[in-house]
Amino acid sequence: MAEINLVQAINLALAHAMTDDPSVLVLGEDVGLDGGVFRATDGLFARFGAQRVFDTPLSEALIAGMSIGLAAQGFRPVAEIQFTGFVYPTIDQMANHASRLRTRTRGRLTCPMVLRSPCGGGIHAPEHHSESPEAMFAHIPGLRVVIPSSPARAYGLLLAAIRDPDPVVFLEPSRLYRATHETVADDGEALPLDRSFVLREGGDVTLIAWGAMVQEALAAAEELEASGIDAEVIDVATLKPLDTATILASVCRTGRCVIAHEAPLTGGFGGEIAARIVERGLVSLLAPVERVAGYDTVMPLPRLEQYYLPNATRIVAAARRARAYA
Amino acid sequence: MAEINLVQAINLALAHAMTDDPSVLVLGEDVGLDGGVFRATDGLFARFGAQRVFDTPLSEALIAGMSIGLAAQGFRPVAEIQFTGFVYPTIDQMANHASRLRTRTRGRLTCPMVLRSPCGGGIHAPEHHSESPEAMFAHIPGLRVVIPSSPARAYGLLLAAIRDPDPVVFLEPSRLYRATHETVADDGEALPLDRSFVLREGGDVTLIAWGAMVQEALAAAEELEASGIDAEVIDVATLKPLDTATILASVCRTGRCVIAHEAPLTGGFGGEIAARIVERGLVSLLAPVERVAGYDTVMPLPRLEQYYLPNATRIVAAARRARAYA
Amino acid sequence: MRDVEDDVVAQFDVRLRRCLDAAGVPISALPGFAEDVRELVALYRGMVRTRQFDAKAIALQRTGRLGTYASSLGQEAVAVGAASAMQPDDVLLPSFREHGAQLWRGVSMLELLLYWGGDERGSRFHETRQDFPVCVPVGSHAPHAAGVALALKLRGEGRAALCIYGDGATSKGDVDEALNVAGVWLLPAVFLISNNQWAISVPRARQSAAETLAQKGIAAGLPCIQVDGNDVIAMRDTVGRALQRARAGAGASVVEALTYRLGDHTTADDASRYRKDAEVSPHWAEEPIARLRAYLAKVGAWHREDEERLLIEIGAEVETAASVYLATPPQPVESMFDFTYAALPAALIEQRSAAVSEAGTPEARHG
Amino acid sequence: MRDVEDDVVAQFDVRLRRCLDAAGVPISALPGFAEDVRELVALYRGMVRTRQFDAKAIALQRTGRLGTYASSLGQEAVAVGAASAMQPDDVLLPSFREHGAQLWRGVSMLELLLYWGGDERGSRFHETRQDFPVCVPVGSHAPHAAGVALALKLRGEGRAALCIYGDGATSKGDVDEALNVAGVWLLPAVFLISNNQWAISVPRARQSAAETLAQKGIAAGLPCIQVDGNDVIAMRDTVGRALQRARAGAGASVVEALTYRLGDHTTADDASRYRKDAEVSPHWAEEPIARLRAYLAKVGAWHREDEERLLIEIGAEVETAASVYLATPPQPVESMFDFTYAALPAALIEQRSAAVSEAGTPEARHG
Ligand SMILES: Cc1ncc(C[n+]2csc(CCOP(=O)(O)OP(=O)(O)O)c2C)c(N)n1
Ligand SMILES: Cc1ncc(C[n+]2csc(CCOP(=O)(O)OP(=O)(O)O)c2C)c(N)n1
Ligand SMILES: [Mg+2]
Ligand SMILES: [Mg+2]
Repeated sequence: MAEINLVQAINLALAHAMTDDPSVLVLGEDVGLDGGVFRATDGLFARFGAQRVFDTPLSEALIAGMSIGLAAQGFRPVAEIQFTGFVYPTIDQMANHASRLRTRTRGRLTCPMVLRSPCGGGIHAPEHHSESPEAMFAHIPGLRVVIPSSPARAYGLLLAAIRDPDPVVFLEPSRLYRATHETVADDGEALPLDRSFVLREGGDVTLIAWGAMVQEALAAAEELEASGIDAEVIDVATLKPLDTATILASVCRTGRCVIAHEAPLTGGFGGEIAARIVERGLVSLLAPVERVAGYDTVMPLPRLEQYYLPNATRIVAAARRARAYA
Repeated sequence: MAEINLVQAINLALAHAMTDDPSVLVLGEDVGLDGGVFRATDGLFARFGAQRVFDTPLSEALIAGMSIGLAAQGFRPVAEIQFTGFVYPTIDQMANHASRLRTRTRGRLTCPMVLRSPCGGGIHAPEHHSESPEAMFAHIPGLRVVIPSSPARAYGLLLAAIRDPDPVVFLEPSRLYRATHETVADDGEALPLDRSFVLREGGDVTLIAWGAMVQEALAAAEELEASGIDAEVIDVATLKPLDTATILASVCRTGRCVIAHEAPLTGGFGGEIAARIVERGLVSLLAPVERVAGYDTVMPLPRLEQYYLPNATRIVAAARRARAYA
Repeated sequence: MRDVEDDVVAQFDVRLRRCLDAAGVPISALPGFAEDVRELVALYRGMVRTRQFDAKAIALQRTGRLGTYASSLGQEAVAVGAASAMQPDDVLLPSFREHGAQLWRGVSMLELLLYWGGDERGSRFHETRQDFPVCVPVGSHAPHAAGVALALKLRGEGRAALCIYGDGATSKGDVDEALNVAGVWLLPAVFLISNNQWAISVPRARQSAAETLAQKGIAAGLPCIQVDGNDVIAMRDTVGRALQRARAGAGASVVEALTYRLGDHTTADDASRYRKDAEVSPHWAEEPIARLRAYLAKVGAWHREDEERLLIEIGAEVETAASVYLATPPQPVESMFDFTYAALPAALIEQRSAAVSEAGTPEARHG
Repeated sequence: MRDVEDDVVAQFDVRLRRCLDAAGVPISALPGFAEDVRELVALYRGMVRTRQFDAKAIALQRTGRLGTYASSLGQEAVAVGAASAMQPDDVLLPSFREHGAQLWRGVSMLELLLYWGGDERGSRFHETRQDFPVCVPVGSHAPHAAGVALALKLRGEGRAALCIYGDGATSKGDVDEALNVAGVWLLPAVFLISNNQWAISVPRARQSAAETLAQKGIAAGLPCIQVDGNDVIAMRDTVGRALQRARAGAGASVVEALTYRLGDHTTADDASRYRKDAEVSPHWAEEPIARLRAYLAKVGAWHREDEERLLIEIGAEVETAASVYLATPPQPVESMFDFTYAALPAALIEQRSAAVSEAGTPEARHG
């Protein structure tokens, strides 16, 4: 078994799901012959044909809306939105319809669809290609929101998302598409959609992150270790529903925590996690919950993007602040 | 000076701004002859004519996008989105364009527009008419997000929003449109766009709310007073930028706080406020920050809506929990 | 902009189909199904049922026992004509004003009352299990219709999707996106515009400069046609042919039904603010029920006794539905949670308990 | 669906305008401006400038000194022809591939390089202060064009907005929404479709079943026309008439320019994955620069020396722009904050300080 990167893991999961279940369809812009601009759907058109893989016209609201119609009819559409900046037109369909079809019809019609999109910065992409809109989706009741941070977790979580009977927004950190490699068994094993992953255990401080920030958190943990600070690293992975228990258990042990995300600080999902920690873990808190996040500015164009994106250095600094807190 | 209600105050502010500044335009669905489905623009068409007040075709993305074009050309469009459930198609324009025009062009083009929309439940409205999407907008850098909770504040804040050189999302609790009355002087005085309002002082617990929940918080404060608990009530009013100082000052005094909002708990803006409190006020906290919010379910149809909406009773209970916390 | 010597590269036209004139007199040869008067009586009954239901719904709303309601007064032929052209296993995706189509398809009056009364069970639809619920965000169901149609096509089932929306909805971009994909993928869908000349206060002429709304389909390469929407025979015929074409694999089409909203936009609306009675009155002479009745009477297929019997029968149905509705207890509070996901996540289980115990003391809520 | 006896209620056609054939031979009488060869030489120069700039941008990208770049190879006549038809105070709202139009309008090569190099100052536009920056979210600038056009109309300025987008963009609903309002409000706007036959890997035929993309305008009641987009004379003439019509208060129109994307979609794309060389090659015989050069040579207005002189002149301009670009230091970190709002809110002042002090130690960042 060779090591594969994250985008290959996505591809593997898609192929596995399509093989297993003829109701799984793939649709989006350039997902056919071209195999997707990031190659996530590479080879699927050749393998599964024009009845399973659809190059749509250039219409994001349509891609989401059409997926709802397919899902209500019993298919399991996996739709790709090409870049993060173009998911906004899908919010109307996701908030007003996908997330509600089950409850509106008291379970008569359901919406087992997946909306995949790359997310985040760090690849020197053009304008509108590097945003992190996860908090918007995580605020919509009836949706699930998943962000993998390694090839194996991408594989297992995407399988789970496709098999889930409800709509899932699946955001893939484009920076990690080719940056991380891992051996992934194509065994069709799904991962749970409601568990965070403790990637590293440590008793001094909890680093909580998702997406590309998980790598930064791991790097930060290494750096902290060098100076004798033992960091626990949690990959949230499933923002919605949030696995509060795993987070709380860790923070209650360490008493200190840093939450890292790329999205702008204000209104980011880090606020939700911090709020839950203080709601249920106040007594254990030995220091303020630190958030290391994108600034409350528009994601800059590539030349300044490195100054915008949170990184291991900022996480380390925050962890040290938390440690130093009396 | 007669007392007026909140929707009349909106109307007064619009008329005032249009009189003062010929670049102020009003556009939206049914804002002309009909005067808006809630009558917020009543009489403006008759008074200012077809060159200032525009009934648009039924296209929300267009309303937002066209406002951007007008604003870039030096007009000050005040756009109405008829009901909350229909603001989602505007997010693309607000996030990808309105909020960025200034920074993308290094200040060459700017976007002094206001996007008004009713928000919230409690008026037994049809499906999709009762949502609270403020957290989505408050996460977008470059926007301002304002929610008034009384006629006078609606008047002063809307004037400020119209005069502000940047895009403002202005959400009006439809439940309060006709429920609250106040004497409002039509003096053209704007209120600041970066200050929260302390509506009631108290030393035992801080109740933080916005929109229709402010009335519930005030009612809760009354109820708490009866049992000897002295509650401070803060109307956040401007969610973005958030006046953290006023909130912190209060919570540092009281050591306890309850945040109330109608939007679903998870990913709601209450998380952001709680996070800020714990970031900067941890030492002062005598109890966990309580959030009283909508449940993480789809806003139910009217028959169950009263069981969904947070209310004074739930706020009182949360405040008591905070008080009882050792 | 044009010179005569420029080559014409494409040409289009839009035609109008009519069968009966406003007085119920045939204008052209009637379609085959009209030879069987029982078919026509069924259509008549469907329209009367719709109108009676409508009247009751408005009465309930006026007395505080129903929520905001959108009447379809005067537009019954669009909904009934279209629905009657469907096969049972076709899929209907209606806007919020097509009660006549829903009733024809087997949605019960009770279900409709529950929905408009603010109870999710109203969209449960026991009879027509694949039809979509009412779509409130205008036009946003058109993409769903494309998805449904793609599903039907992929399964090769010879079924079609029928999506109905208003003149106002034609301004929504998602509708255009759906038409476009339906065109390029040859989807088995029919997009039916119920052009009642108003979108709340915005008259048709201020909604679009398009000479017809049918021609919205030209942008998607779709065949398109106008039809007299107050002529239920023409409606059934036109939508029927479009559906047949779709089921046969020949692709989608756009039908614009010309009708008129005789009432307010909804019970929350006051149309006198923006349109004059003088504009409305002439349209009463065109309304669909009297028109078909006139025809039926002329061919000797409908008599006063038939009318009386029908009104009594439907009146009883409506009253029964209303009393069952009024006697239906609200759903339990936990129902707010139980359909959010297939299986309730842990955090929601906690919230549900809290909500249920909260609801236990409703008097406290108003304290 | 139709019967012969149905009345035709509306009729439309789409025409195609061409002036020069692929070999540069006039097909019909040339428009007036073409009598002045200096005008044609200016258009020629504009296209060559665009192509040279393009080549340099790609070279810079290939060597890691520019970001992802969208070449306009083969499409120069669309951009240059359209821009040359504008008045200086008209407003351009371009997509991301209309470098030729931007250059013609006075955006500098340095600005373009800065933009594509990832520096916001590239959209500062010192010369053309009301033009919109490049629009990356496909089609989302069409509503802006409607807003700009409304502004121009309200001020009665006799100016017009020109919005350019691709064949793919015609599938976006916001574009349809903008066309519709431009139609019903008689806005002074021209919507120019640069149909280069591909939207990344999706060929024109899979984007829409519409026989022409010009006919998207029919849905909005707009006049619409196709034009040979590799014929800069026809382009300038057609867009010029449409703009003139708009400025004169007669309303908006849709122009579809037929051209071909000779290169990859962007430098990040590999078109060989989805289209064959054999499909591309014939289009080289139609490209706009050789075509106009052939005409100019035929009428004796262009000689080898002219060509050499021009290439040297533009080569120098391009090289100078590139060196200034490469020597331009990045913006200070605080520039990320300073244009977010007119005045920086308190919380952002704190964040700015943090970012600035962070940026002080860039080596640490990669620790
Ligand atoms: C997206 C959206 N915007 C606004 C509304 C509010 N609204 C409800 S109905 C309506 C007018 C619809 O007009 P039309 O499509 O002609 O349908 P009709 O009401 O005439 O049946 C409007 C603006 C809505 N429901 N959805
Ligand atoms: C809304 C949106 N969706 C997707 C993309 C990604 N994307 C960039 S260009 C492009 C194709 C555009 O095709 P077309 O409109 O024909 O313009 P062209 O690139 O051919 O000039 C796509 C899908 C985008 N930029 N914006
Ligand atoms: Mg209508
Ligand atoms: Mg193209």
